[in-house]
Formats: sequence, structure tokens, C-alpha cells
Amino acid sequence: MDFNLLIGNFFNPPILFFFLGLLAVIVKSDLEIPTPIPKILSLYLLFAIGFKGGVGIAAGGLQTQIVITLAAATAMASLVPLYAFFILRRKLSVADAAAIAATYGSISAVTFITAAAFLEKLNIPYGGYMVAAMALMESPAIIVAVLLYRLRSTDRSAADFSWNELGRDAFFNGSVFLIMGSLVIGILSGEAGARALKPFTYDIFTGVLCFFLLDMGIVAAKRLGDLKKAGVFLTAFGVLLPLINAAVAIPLAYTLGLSHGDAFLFTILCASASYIAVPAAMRLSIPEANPSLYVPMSLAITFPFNIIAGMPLYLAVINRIWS
Amino acid sequence: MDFNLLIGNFFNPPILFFFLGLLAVIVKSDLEIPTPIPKILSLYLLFAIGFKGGVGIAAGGLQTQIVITLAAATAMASLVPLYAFFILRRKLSVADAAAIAATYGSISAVTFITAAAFLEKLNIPYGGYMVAAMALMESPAIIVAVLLYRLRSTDRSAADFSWNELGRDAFFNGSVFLIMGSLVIGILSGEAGARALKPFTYDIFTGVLCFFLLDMGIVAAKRLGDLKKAGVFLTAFGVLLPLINAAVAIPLAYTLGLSHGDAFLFTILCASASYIAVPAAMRLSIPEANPSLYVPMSLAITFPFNIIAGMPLYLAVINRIWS
Amino acid sequence: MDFNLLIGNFFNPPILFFFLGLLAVIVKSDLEIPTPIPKILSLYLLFAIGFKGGVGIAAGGLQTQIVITLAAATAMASLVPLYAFFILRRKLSVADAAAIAATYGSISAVTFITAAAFLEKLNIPYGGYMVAAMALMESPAIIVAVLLYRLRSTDRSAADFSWNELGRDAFFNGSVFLIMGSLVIGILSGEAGARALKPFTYDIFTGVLCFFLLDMGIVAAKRLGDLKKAGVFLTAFGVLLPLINAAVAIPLAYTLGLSHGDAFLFTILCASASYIAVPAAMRLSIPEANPSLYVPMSLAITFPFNIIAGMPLYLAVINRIWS
Amino acid sequence: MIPVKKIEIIIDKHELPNVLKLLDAAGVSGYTVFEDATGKGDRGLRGGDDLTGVFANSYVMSACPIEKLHLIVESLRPVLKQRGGVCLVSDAEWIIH
Amino acid sequence: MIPVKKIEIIIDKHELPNVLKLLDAAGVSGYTVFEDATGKGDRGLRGGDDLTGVFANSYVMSACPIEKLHLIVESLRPVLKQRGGVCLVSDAEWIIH
Amino acid sequence: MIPVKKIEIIIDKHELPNVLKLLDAAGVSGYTVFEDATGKGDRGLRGGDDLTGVFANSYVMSACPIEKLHLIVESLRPVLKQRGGVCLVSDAEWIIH
Ligand SMILES: Nc1ncnc2c1ncn2[C@@H]1O[C@H](COP(=O)(O)O)[C@@H](O)[C@H]1O
Ligand SMILES: Nc1ncnc2c1ncn2[C@@H]1O[C@H](COP(=O)(O)O)[C@@H](O)[C@H]1O
Ligand SMILES: Nc1ncnc2c1ncn2[C@@H]1O[C@H](COP(=O)(O)O)[C@@H](O)[C@H]1O
Ligand code: NA
Ligand code: NA
Ligand code: NA
Repeated sequence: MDFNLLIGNFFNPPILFFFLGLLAVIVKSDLEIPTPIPKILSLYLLFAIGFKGGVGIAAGGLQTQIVITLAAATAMASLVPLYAFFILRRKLSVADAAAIAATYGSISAVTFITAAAFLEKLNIPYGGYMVAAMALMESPAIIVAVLLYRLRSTDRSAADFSWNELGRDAFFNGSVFLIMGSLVIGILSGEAGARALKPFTYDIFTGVLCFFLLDMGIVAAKRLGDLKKAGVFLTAFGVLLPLINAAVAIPLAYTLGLSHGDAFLFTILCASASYIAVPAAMRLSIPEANPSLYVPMSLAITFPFNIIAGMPLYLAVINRIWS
Repeated sequence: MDFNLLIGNFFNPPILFFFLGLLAVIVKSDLEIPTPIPKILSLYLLFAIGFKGGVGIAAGGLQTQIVITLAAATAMASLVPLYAFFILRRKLSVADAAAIAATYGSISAVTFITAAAFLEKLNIPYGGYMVAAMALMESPAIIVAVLLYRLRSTDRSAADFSWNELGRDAFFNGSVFLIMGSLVIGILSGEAGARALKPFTYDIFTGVLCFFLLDMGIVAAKRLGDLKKAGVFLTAFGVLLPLINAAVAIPLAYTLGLSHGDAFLFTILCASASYIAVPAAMRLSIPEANPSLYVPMSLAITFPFNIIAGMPLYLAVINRIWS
Repeated sequence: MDFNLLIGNFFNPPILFFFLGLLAVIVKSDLEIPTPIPKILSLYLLFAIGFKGGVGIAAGGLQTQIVITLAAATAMASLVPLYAFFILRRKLSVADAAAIAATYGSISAVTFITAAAFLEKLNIPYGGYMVAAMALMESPAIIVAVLLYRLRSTDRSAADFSWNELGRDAFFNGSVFLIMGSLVIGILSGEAGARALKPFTYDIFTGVLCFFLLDMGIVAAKRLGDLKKAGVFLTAFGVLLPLINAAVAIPLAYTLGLSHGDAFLFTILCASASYIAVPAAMRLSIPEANPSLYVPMSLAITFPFNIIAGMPLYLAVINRIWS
Repeated sequence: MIPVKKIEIIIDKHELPNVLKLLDAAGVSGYTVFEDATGKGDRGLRGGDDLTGVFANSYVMSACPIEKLHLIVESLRPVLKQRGGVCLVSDAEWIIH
Repeated sequence: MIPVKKIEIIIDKHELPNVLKLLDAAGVSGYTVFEDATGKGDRGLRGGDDLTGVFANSYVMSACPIEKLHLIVESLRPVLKQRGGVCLVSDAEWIIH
Repeated sequence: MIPVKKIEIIIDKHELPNVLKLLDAAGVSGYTVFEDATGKGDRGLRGGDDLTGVFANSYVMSACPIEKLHLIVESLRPVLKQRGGVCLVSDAEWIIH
């Protein structure tokens, strides 16, 4: 069962294109997705996933169960960076520890998307509001990490600090803003709007995702070198923290009575690490932190780990518990 | 009725994304659509709308009614810049007056598209040849304005003037050329061609439009500042001229016996102002004119006014008269 | 019959957009597809055609007939540059002769795509493995040409030569790598994957192709000037070599018992000339060769010749022989 | 290494073809262009607006023999005067190969 | 032609708005920007990664009167110190029009 | 401010990796690259053709200590000779931070 999941999951186009990207760099092909195409592809994905989520919410309505789920999501997104920070402080500077903590406290939209597609393939239902959960989980980790950095750092520059700027970087950060906005628009524009956008947001979605993952593979492979700097500790961290987060998320999801599918997405959100929203915010809020640590960790270790081994594993565990 | 139209219109995704764009700038989000994506999105929209129009014409055939409509469109596109120019001259230099007159004499493809979508939502039919009317309305205003400029201007540089260049800028201007070309191709390629292109030109159309309007919102908001320079007179002009043009267009459409839907599109074309074709042409033909007047006027005042208040208003009036 | 084919073929949108592109340059319109859009469009086309081919192969399975076809394709791709080289040597330097030989030995994906669309329009079936044949024909010509260059050239720089680099440029060249990779992914991801990607790879395909051909028309027209340098000999070569290649390919296809449709695609592959993969490889492997010879030849002469006159001609001949 | 003058021109993108014609006419041996630049100057903020394309700048750099400088600059001056833009001249050395 | 100082700044793209504010504050008459540059320096390889956008550089060029140079450079120094980047100054002549 | 030599190289985009390798080998402290430039030179019009990608130029700028200049230039010369392109050297001052 596990194993079939693993294989079945592996042989779907988006994931295969991620590996094609890795391979391109390994064989020194000059294949590349030129700037600014990756940017627009990710804007498309955020737009589509946000809008779909909004439509889902509009359809479902907002029951208490949902409110509980969203609260739990926000809580986890604030809790994870806390324990991540203290684990990381054993080896790293305050700045680096805080930035990596933010990376892992926040989420990866593409991991979420891949997980959702995975569920759809297995015909396991999930709630559209999980996208709202995802959107809500982007920012808290940034806030928590910056505050930790501010409290613990001795660096002068940590001093000149503005709540305004922090709020802006955390909540109005391009990708957070777009997914939130699309979500709201999805809620507002209802049936007719949803129908009009279906071909754009649903039908061509997987294809665009393949292209995006092709580029992620290329970038991940290019950044692999930086992992030498990161060393064994951080490499291990990139695999173990997702497992820890999942180990916290699954029981929590169970006690909160989340559905089978929602629990899986909740888990993947906690286990995933950001490589767009957070790095962008960290450059602004914790410039001392070294991006060639947190970017390759989430992109070249945690992302592939989650979509290949993580997803089937988490689902297998959830299947066992929920049934 | 009016009011429902207004609300119903407001809550459709493309318009909501325009406001999301405005909002992004207001809250200082770093959300942006990177160059050259907006350019390619607008090429797509011109391609799609032109092609659809051509297919529509091929289906409909070219009756006298259509010829009359096209003639009326061309006439209005030459008349509007004339009276616009003399209104503007009270306050502005010859160059600026001419450039703004061209802007309002010409049309906005996106306003047209939004209006057409609006009709489709209300199941009001309209003729594919209205796209041809739109295409025909792009250029005359440019010619008229440049001639006015040339006659009235004392500036030396107005002297060195070439009919060739003017013709090229007016008719072979990238966006005019593409929409005209796609229209002709739509006519030539017939049924089979239309079927093959349907998913590209129809299905994903609204989605692309949303992205484009998101960017228009961002750009409009960024240019809002320039309106201070424009001042009260031009700001008022940006709202009143569309109303004047509509007041001329509606009776004309009625006397010419245009259908309900065609009359609405004819009105919106007269009321709309260009922000791509004309500004590009003006930079070349009237470089003395200040783009930070005519661009924000059409983009940040007239466009939003038309799609929010204008469309429901014009339609309400037309409904009353035609019924 | 011929003639209807010719007309029927001419009046399909992609080809009409190629001519719209030519026209844009002739009338000095400022229409252009901004960088890097053409790049991403061609990546899309390679992705889609490769993936479709893979799905086709997965459906069909790999019988001996197919193996024979693929072998024949590889053989022709190695043979053509040989005789092309010796024809070209009568007038050109070793470097230029080798580079042009590679250009004509290799293939043009867009010509192949247009030919496949042409067959679909006429409901003539063909095998998905023909895409594999295409992919296999990209590289050998590069190898052969570089070896010829190396053997015949007296130039010092021809000496510093690395099999590694040659292999990489020939097989892992961005476009070769992407089409091969997509092909394999198409084979691996099977039914479900194919269904998920259908809207992206099939439905919007023709539309994207139109845009790409619009740009090809623009670029071809811009490069037309270089043909003066090329002179009569090379201009004639650009028309005659495709005919020669077809004259070799058709009998071969017949003796190998290829189906009606496969034979046509095989012929068009042999007759077509590369303008992306090979030029890129030649810049690296034979930098002495003058790109303003081989690029305009394949882009501005051979490509239009094949899609307008070539395709109907080859098919007419094949129809006669096969029936 | 031969001494040359390096001319840098920042101009409204719409003027680019015009400026390149002038450079060719003045007989420069070549030039390098960055078609899209943003910036700020007397005519306010430029660029960052790909939608209308109206506010784009282009950057042109040309290295020329010292004796040609005067001719080139004079041929550019009218355009700069009428259409705005900036022209900088500095010393450089050309590596002959 | 009046002599000016040409200031070239290569900086983390995220710092660009900040740097432009400083230039405006220092009262430059204008500047030209290339928003996306790649490169290599003390902080390793930059750019070539549009996905995360974290490693992008921007290039800013401003020509200023010689007497203003000191003020501008001093206002930039802290940013450069804290955020890395490069600042080059050279001589040029401004074609007045 | 320490005086440096500013090296500007415009080269066929395909040669870029090669040129950057040479710069690294020559031990420059860093460089800035604009990957896509168009232009015109002995080998005719370049760029403006993203389709084939064959006619693209790249621009590389590197500031180096004066004493290193000779070594760097010599290591670049063969490439320029064989593949065309342009290399300009000028004086600048580096703002230390
Ligand atoms: N002092 C300056 N330094 C560098 N670039 C400038 C300067 N002044 C103007 N520019 C550039 O030249 C363009 C046109 O300048 P202007 O005609 O003064 O608006 C501006 O958009 C800038 O890109
Ligand atoms: N010696 C140099 N010459 C030219 N550009 C440089 C040099 N050193 C650094 N840079 C540029 O400045 C950016 C930041 O430098 P750094 O802060 O040293 O990493 C690099 O990514 C390069 O684009
Ligand atoms: N005189 C020049 N000034 C500035 N750039 C030049 C000059 N000559 C050539 N270039 C640039 O160098 C590239 C290659 O030059 P070439 O090898 O002479 O064709 C050209 O495409 C231009 O971008
Ligand atoms: Na997480
Ligand atoms: Na109008
Ligand atoms: Na061939």
C-alpha cells in the first residue's frame, strides 16, 4: 500500500518534471526557464489556488469546524518557528536561526498543490477552506521569527525596527497578498465567476505546474552546492523537522476531528517549508541571515523529501489512524 | 435594476482583480507583474478579440446594417477628438490638447472586452463586427489629433512632419496592426480554424483578462500621483467627456437602428479612452505632449469610471430607450 | 487535389500568422513579441509535442516497425549532412559548409508540428513514435557536421576539441533535452497523466503555435536582408536540398513499408532544417561559421517553402505512390 | 590598447531607432544597447510601467575614436534637446585583438 | 560639456527602493536603473534564480556634480557596509542640451 | 576610495560562461553581468532575435586592482580574438565599506 502510493505518486508528470530539472543541471544541459517566466508561473499558481479555495469556501460556507481548523493552522505556524529556533540556535547565529525557523514555520504552496493533486488522484475529498488555512500560515512564522531575532540579537541593525514594515513584509508580501486577494475574489465572485475562470484556473493548471516544477528542479540542483556550506546538521534538519512537525500535526488534526483529507493537507502544510514568501521577507527583515542556507534547505532538501517520501508516508499514517 | 446591474457587474472577477491591483499599491505590497508579461498579455487579448471578431464576421456576413455601423464608428472616432480638442485648448497647450483628444477619440480594447463580457453575462446578443468597429476606431483619432496639432502648433518640430510616418504610427502601430491582422485571419480561417483556436481564444480568455486587469490596477494606482499635475479640470474631463460621448453615441445608434447590444458596445467604444495604442503613437507624433497627463487620465479615471459606473448607466439608458 | 491541399493548408491560422509576422516587418509596424516570450513559447511547444509523443508511444507499444522507422530516421539525419556538406564545399569555407550541413541534417519541430496538424485536418492517422523519430534526428547531424569540420578544417581552433562538449551540445542542448525528457515523461506518466495535461498540451496548443509563428514571421523578415550575403547559390540550396531530401526519403519510407501518414512526417523531417537546436550548437562547436548564413536560410527560405509548397507537394506524391 | 571616448546615452525608448540611425550616420564602428532601463530625471519617474510602454528608457553605449567624438555629439544634441535624455562622455581604452 | 562624477552602485535588489530614496535625499538630478543584474562577489554567486528572487542584484547609475559626490557617497556607505554591494565612482562629462 | 580599473566586456552570450571562468581564474574579486544586450559591430547587427538565441550579446563588468589588469586582459585576449567582442578599460574609484 505504502509502496504503491510512493510509486503512484512518483509517476505523475509534475514530479517527473521536477526530476527532469534536476537532471538537466546534472548533465550540464543549457536548458533554462528564462526570467521572468518562473515569477509569472508562480503568480499564476497562487492566483489559481487562491481563487479555487475561495470558490470552495463560498460553496461550503464557514462552519465552526472550519474556524477550528484555521485556528489550529495559525497556531502551528506560530509554534513551529519557536521550537525550530531553539533547535537551530545550538549551531547557528541568531539571524540564521530565526530566518530558517521562519522558513519552516511558513508553508510551500507548491507542496500543498502537489498534495491536493495527490488526494484528487486517490479520490479523497478535502475542504476548499484548506487553502485559507495555507494562506493564514504564510505570515505568522515571519512575525514570530523577526521578533525572536529582535529579542535575541545583539546586532545594532536589529534595533532599527518598524512594526509597520514588518507587518507589510509579513502580510502584504507579493505572494501572500495575491493568494489572499484571489481567495477573497473567489468567495465574492461566486458560481458564474468560477465557471468563467474554470478553464484558466483548473484545466491548464497541471501543465503550468509541470513547467514550474521543471524550473524548481533546475534551481534546486543549482543551489545544491550551497548545501556543503549548510553541512550535515542543517541537511539532517531539513528532513527531520518536517517529520517532527508531522508528528505534532497528525495527532492535533485527529483530536480536532479533521476529515481524512483535511488532516493530510494540514500535515503537509506544517511539514513544508517556504522558498518564496519567507526568503523575500527575510531579505528585508533579517538581511544578516544568509539566504544560501535557508533557500537550498527548503528547495533542495525539504521540498523533494516531502513530495516523494513525505506525502505517501504521512498519508499512510493518517490512513491507519483515521480508519 | 440599475443598482443590480452595478453590483452584478462589480462582482465579476476581472473587475475585482483591477481593484486588487489598486489595493496592492495602496497597502505598499511589492506585488508586481514583471516586464514583459503585461505586454504579452495585451498582445494575447488583441489577438483573441480580433480573431473572435473575424470569426463572427465570417459567420454573419457583411450586410448594409453592418457597413452603416462601421461608418458611424469611424465618424465618431474622427468627431470626438475635434470637440475634445477645443474643450481642452481652453486650459492646455496645443500639444497636450491634441494628445488628450486623440486618447479620448480612440478606444480601449479592455473596456470593450469587459463590456462584451457584461453583455454575455446578461445574455444580450451583439455582432462580431463590433470588433471591426473597435479596430476601425483606433486610428482616425490619431490622424485628426496630429493634423490639429500640426495646424495650430507654432513649435518648429511640428513642422518636420511626414504623412508616411503618421500613417504608419496610426495604422501599423503594433496593437492596431495585431487586432486588424487577427480579425482578417479570423475571417479567412473559417470554421475549422475557429474550432482549433477556441480553447485558446475563448476558454482561457477571462483568466488572462483577470491578470491583465490586476496589472492595470497596479499601474493605474502608481500613476494616480500624476493626477495632481493634471488638476481638477482634467480629472473632471476624464469623467465628463465619456458622458458627453455617450450622450452623442446613444441617439446616433438609435437613429441608425443598431441592435440593443450593438448600441451598448458602440456607446462604450465612444466613451472609452485609449492607454496603449494612442500613447505609443503620441510619443512618436507629438513628443512635446506630456504622457503623465494623458496616460493617468485614461487609465486611472476614465477606465475605472466606465467599467464601474459607466457600463451599467449606459445600458440602463439604452434599455429604457430601446424597449 | 494538389491545389486544394495548397489552399486548404494555406488558410489555417498558424500559417496565416506567419505571414502576418512577415507583413508586420514589411509595413514597418513596431509589432514585436518581447524577449523572452519566444523562448518560452518554443519551450512550451517542445514540451507539448514531446509529451504527446510519449503518450502516443505508451499507447502504441514498440513494435519492430517502429524500431525500423527510428533507425531510418537516425540514418537519414546522418546521411543528409554528408552530401549537403560536399555540395556546399564547392562555394563555402569548411566552417560554413559544416554548419549549414548540420542545419539541414537536423529538423525543425515547428515544421513537424505544422505537418502533423495538416494530417489531422485531413484525418490521415500517424504514429506517436514519429515524435521520437523527430527527437532522434536532432543530434546526429550536429555530430557528423562537427566531425567533418574537424577533419577538413585547417583552423587551429578546430583542434581544441572535446568529445564531452560535443556530446553535451548535441544531446543535452536545451531543446533536445526538453523534448526527449518530455517524451520519456509522456511514456512514464500514462493515462492519468495524459488526461491531466490534455487541456494544456492539446487544447491551447494551436493558439500558442499561432503566436510562435507570428514571431517566426517577424524574425524571418528581419533576417531576409542577410540573404543578400547568402547569395543565389545558398538561396537556391535552401529550396533544392529539401526537395532532394524528400526525393531520398519518400522511396525509403515506401520500401520500409511506413504508413501513409508516417511517411509524410518522415519526409517533412528530412526536408526541414533546424533554426533553434542546431544554431545554438553551432555557436558553441563551430563558432567560425557565420550564423547570418545558416539562420536566415532555414528560417526565411526553407521553413516557409516547406509549410507552403513542400507539404502539399510531398503529400500529393505520397498519395500517388501509396494508393 | 588604444584610447577611445565612451559615449553613454539614455533616451526615451521610442527615440532609440532614431538615435541608432544618427550613430550609424556619424560612422561609429558599433554600439551596445540595453533596450529597457528605468530611471528618473527632469521629466520625472520613468519605466516600471510595461503596460503602456510609454515611460520606457533605453541605454546606448558606443566607444569611438577621440577625433570622432565631436561629430557624434553634435549629431545627437538636437535629439537630446528636443526629446530629453542624457549623454555622458568618458575616457576608456580599447583592447585591440 | 560639464565635468561630472559618475556613480555606479550594484546592490541587492531588495535594497533598491532604499538606495533610490537615499539618492533622492542627497539631491541627485536623476538616475538610471537596471533592475536585474547577476554577478559574483564576496557574498557568492548572485542571480540566475528568478524563482525565489532572493539572489537578484540591481544596478544604479547616477551622474552628479563633483561637489555633490562626497555627500552622496557618505549617505550610501552605511547601506553598503550593512548589506554588501559595490559602489564605483568615475569621471565623465555631461553633454548639456 | 581606492583606485581600480573597470573592465567592460561585450561578448557573444554563448561565450559568457567561458569568459566568467577566465575572470575567476584571473582572480577577480567579483563581476556584474547583464546577460542580454543587443548591439552592432564588425559582425553586424546582434540581438533582437530571441527565437534562435544565436545573436545575443552579454555584458560583463569587473572592477579590479590596477596591478591585476594586465593579467586579466591577457587571459581574455585570445577569446576576443577568436570570437569577436569588445573589451574596454577605464579608471574608477572603489568606495570601500
Ligand atoms: N543625473 C542622471 N544620472 C543618470 N541618469 C540620468 C540622470 N538624469 C536623467 N537620467 C536618465 O535619463 C532619463 C531621461 O532624463 P530626463 O530627460 O531628464 O527626464 C531618465 O529617466 C534617467 O533614466
Ligand atoms: N569586483 C567587482 N566588479 C564588479 N562587480 C562586482 C564586484 N564585486 C562585486 N560585484 C557586484 O556586487 C554584487 C554584490 O557584491 P558582494 O556584496 O561583494 O557580494 C555582486 O553580486 C556583483 O554583482
Ligand atoms: N564601438 C563599439 N562600441 C560599443 N559596443 C560595441 C562596439 N563595437 C562592438 N560593440 C559590441 O560588441 C558586440 C560584438 O562586436 P563585434 O565582435 O565587433 O561584432 C557588438 O554586437 C556590440 O554589442
Ligand atoms: Na511549515
Ligand atoms: Na473613445
Ligand atoms: Na532535415
